[in-house]
Amino acid sequence: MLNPAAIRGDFPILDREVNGHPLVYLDSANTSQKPREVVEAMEAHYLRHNANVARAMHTLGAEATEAFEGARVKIGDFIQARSSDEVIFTKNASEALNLAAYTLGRRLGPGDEVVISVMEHHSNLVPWQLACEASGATLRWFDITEDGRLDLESAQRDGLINERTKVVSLAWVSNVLGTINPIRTVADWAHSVGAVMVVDGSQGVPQRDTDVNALGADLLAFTAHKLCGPTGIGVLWGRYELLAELPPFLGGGEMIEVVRMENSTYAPPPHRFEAGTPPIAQAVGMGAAIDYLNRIGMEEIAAHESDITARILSGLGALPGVHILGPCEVVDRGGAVSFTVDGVHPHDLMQLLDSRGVAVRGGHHCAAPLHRRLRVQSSSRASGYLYTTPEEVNALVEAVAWSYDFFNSRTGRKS
Amino acid sequence: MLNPAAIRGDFPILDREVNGHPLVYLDSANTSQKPREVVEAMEAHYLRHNANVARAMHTLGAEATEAFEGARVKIGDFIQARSSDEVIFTKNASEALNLAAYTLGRRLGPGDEVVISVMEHHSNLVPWQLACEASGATLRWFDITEDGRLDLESAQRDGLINERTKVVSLAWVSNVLGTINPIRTVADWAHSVGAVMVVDGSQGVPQRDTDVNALGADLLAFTAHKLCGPTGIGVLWGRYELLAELPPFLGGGEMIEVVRMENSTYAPPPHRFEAGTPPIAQAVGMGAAIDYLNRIGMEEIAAHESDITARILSGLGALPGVHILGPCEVVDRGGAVSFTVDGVHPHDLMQLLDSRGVAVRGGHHCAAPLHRRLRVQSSSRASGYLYTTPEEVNALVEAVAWSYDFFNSRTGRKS
Amino acid sequence: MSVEQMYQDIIIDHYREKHHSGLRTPFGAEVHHVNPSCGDEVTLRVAVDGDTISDVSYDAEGCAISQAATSVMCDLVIGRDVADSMALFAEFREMMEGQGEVVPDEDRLEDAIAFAGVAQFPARVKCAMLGWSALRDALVRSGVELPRLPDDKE
Amino acid sequence: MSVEQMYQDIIIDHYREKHHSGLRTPFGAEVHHVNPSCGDEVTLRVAVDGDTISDVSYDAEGCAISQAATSVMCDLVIGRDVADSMALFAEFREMMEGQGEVVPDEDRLEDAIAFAGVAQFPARVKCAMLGWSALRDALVRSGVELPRLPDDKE
Ligand SMILES: Cc1ncc(COP(=O)(O)O)c(C=O)c1O
Ligand SMILES: Cc1ncc(COP(=O)(O)O)c(C=O)c1O
Repeated sequence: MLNPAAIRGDFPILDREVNGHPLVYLDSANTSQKPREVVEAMEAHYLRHNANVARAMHTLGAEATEAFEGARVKIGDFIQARSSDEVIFTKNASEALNLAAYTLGRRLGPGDEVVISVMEHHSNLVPWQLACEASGATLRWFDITEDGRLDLESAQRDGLINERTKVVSLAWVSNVLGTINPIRTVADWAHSVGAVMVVDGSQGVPQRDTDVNALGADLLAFTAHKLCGPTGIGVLWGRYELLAELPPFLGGGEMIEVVRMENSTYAPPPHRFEAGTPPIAQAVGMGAAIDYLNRIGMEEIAAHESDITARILSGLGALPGVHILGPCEVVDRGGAVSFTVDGVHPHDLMQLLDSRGVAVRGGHHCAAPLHRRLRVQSSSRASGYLYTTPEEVNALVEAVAWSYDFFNSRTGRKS
Repeated sequence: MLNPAAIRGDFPILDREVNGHPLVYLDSANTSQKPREVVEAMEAHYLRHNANVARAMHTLGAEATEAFEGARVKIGDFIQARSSDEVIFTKNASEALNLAAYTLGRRLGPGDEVVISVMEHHSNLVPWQLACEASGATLRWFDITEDGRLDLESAQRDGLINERTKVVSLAWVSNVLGTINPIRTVADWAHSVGAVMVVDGSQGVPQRDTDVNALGADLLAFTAHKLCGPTGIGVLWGRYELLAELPPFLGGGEMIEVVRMENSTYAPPPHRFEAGTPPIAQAVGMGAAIDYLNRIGMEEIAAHESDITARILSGLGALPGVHILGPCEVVDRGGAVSFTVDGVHPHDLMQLLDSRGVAVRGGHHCAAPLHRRLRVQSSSRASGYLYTTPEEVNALVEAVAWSYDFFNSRTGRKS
Repeated sequence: MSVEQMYQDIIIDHYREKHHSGLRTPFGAEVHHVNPSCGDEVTLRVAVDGDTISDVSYDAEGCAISQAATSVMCDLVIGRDVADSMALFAEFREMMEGQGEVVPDEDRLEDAIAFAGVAQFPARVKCAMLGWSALRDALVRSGVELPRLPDDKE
Repeated sequence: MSVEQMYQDIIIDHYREKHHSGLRTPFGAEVHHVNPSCGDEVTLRVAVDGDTISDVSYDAEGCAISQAATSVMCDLVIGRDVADSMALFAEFREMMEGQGEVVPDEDRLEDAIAFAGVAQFPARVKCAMLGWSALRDALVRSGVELPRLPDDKE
């Protein structure tokens, strides 16, 4: 069992007070906090080893290149990639998904179909809208069931994935409902019609042991800042044979082979997709974050997530006026718990909780169509990580109860 | 006058020894070193104020948002933008130029022309090749004169910029030749035919006082890691009215207004162009770098660059077998000094200099067509910054002379 | 500033019974504004009669701050002339962007002074401005010539 | 390891007079390889006769390491059978990727052992491999069945 009390010592920010209360940070699905060693790894890089990579071959350049490419190897190992050449650095998960959509989009035309789901984050939705718009392909999507799971049955009935389908792109774990999608099942279906399976692993990779081969993905996007790493860096992993077929996306810098004014040829993956100076120090930081997670153990982290999620679900579920979106049991369920509170808009709830030191997110969490589908305009979301304690869950539950009273038992000046 | 000896105390890496010699870092046009306060600003951000921006409205989220948007204001002021809404954060200058090329590319069609120059960095060349390829437009380019300046005369004679020209994109300062291009003149010409003027400010902004309005640019790209800031962040500045007309590029996250499964509408600039979690800590670092530069003064920095460049030019120019590419006098000239040494390939020269602690870059510096135009396969490049001292220039000159001898007076085993 | 002080009774009251809510005819222009970060939205109509705002009606969904601010705004501007309404807009915005340092004029802003506390929560300023921004946009679209206000960006 | 030790006389000699340089006919396949980071490039032709590499010719531009390594390689493989040449490729690569820890077999690698020092400069390993990689690629393109080597990526 993981010991969050010990882990918390690695995260100085968790000692902060907010509005006179100890900080209770339950917005980790939005971005995670960073352990000191991750920040120090970047500091040491900048102050002792900083240089540009690949192009700079002096001693500092060699050190920086080794650190940068070493991080690529760590990341490849972390997700059990066959080779680190399958790991492309991007600026975040969104760029990774756009890279997928722009390059796969070049193969699309009228009559082709792209399949996503109604529970996607905008970053796995808007890029496909843009790709379909540009190519004339059609965007289709999985619906969800009443308990917030992917509706495989209606999809099957409607022939959602069929011989016109060229790409299927799904979140591994929903950032709103917490639902863990049956990627393998959908990937097998996609592959049976020759479609490429793209997976948005933004919420899955930070919390679960990841094996890209077992998952069934052809491309997998994720982001460092949600897994104890820095902002400014994400990853698109891809099967090498697929990456080797894809055209370039961003041009410039070292993504080339031969450049003439008239035309250019391009480097093999991953460099083909990395234009300009890459996020060097951020790769170092992401590597340090992965070392940190590995030391604690992804199995332990996943078990802790389940424990914390169960506590949030039962604590909030017992309160009057609280409605949980998505699965209410920790079965095929990740750690994001979104909910509404009668009479208290999420925006106001966020503010009230913040006044007691509790940080949650309020809004549509970049999943507006899902909220529309659930017939709520917006929701509040609590999400923990390896440093979250049961006591923090209690503080959340108490603060939500207090907020409900604050709005619903106020009499106002005129009454 | 700027005092590099005092400034060096802010850069711990400059105390390093390399191969038993004090580090002489003359690869600043590739990436600059970072003062301690820039690194510490990011450290403080990660360990005390870290949260996602915009979407997170709790206390940490408000702090992070203020820091992030505050950096945008600093950057806008630094280049004398009318409003910080004209400042778009990207991952580097290359993404900024791709953003320009992809969005302006949507307006291009067969018969239209895009004009660049033969001295462009690949990052201001390949994106336009891709945009022309996708749209059917034609890519044309300025040639250079024998002394390495933009050949305005032949361009005029050939009607290079004409009523078919839709975009002109030029480096402000060449990263190989050091040439400072007459942006204002070319911008006026471009504007007279209704073309958009894009400027690659990667080498100019770090070394010179920048006023986007005086420059005549419509879009200006630059990158933090060359101006004492972190990797992982760059900027595209644009005239607001132009940005407001441009379609989105990367989709997802907070770049939206209303998202439906069927279609979406987009936020106004700059957020329209910032998909996903932005480089938050990096913006904080870039803001700190700009504070640092402002404290020293851009006028002082530019004067110091001229001084160091003059010393490099005269020191190297006096050596046998050394040939300087580009202007040999510090007139309309930035700080990159590229050169070849008879009998010593730049790759080997780099290695030999490194053995004496001197870091320069060898290769085509991401400007392969320019090297082909100059009829050299590659070159070596020395480039200083505000921390560079005259003594370092001496060390460079001595090391180059030694390297020339090393290769040219070796007898070999058989002779 | 505590959150209890921010959520003044006036705000809660307006949130509960939003004055002038519901879309009405006739109107000169209709706009739809959203706060993309939280999804708050408002559809707002304005009717202008000569120099006077004769009606503002709206359909809105969002937090207590945005809803109450829109309700208070309607109380203030319906029946007021356009120029003075825009002067009020400027005064309200000045208060909201003043981070709590601007002393509002209660005679002018009436119930709207209840939002002074919100100014100390920068993330919520957008909420308070949502209805006002929509109103201004609707006036522009209905063809009214608007005065240039202090602090306008362009 | 000093830079003087790295630039062994053998390397300088081969750099000055590149053996087997210049493109020749007949050939079975021609390839063009570059090292994108420094622009070193080689156009290389291979002729295979039965199981034997009957000729390798090339036109190359680049640093002393890449030029000398290609020159030494030609000395080694011309007239050698394909399988053994690829075994040499593997031995050379093992030495180059060994960061100075692999003791090379001089009887097998001959002049190529002069590159052992280069293995301590990771940035230069690509230079030393440029000609060898081109050779291997050219053999593949000329339709020869190549053995799978230890450490091959896929
Ligand atoms: C002139 C020029 N343009 C563009 C770039 C690309 O900048 P970045 O690597 O930050 O994308 C550079 C530097 O590498 C440069 O010198
Ligand atoms: C499911 C999902 N996809 C994509 C993203 C986008 O990640 P990023 O903001 O790093 O681009 C997020 C997080 O914001 C997410 O939760």
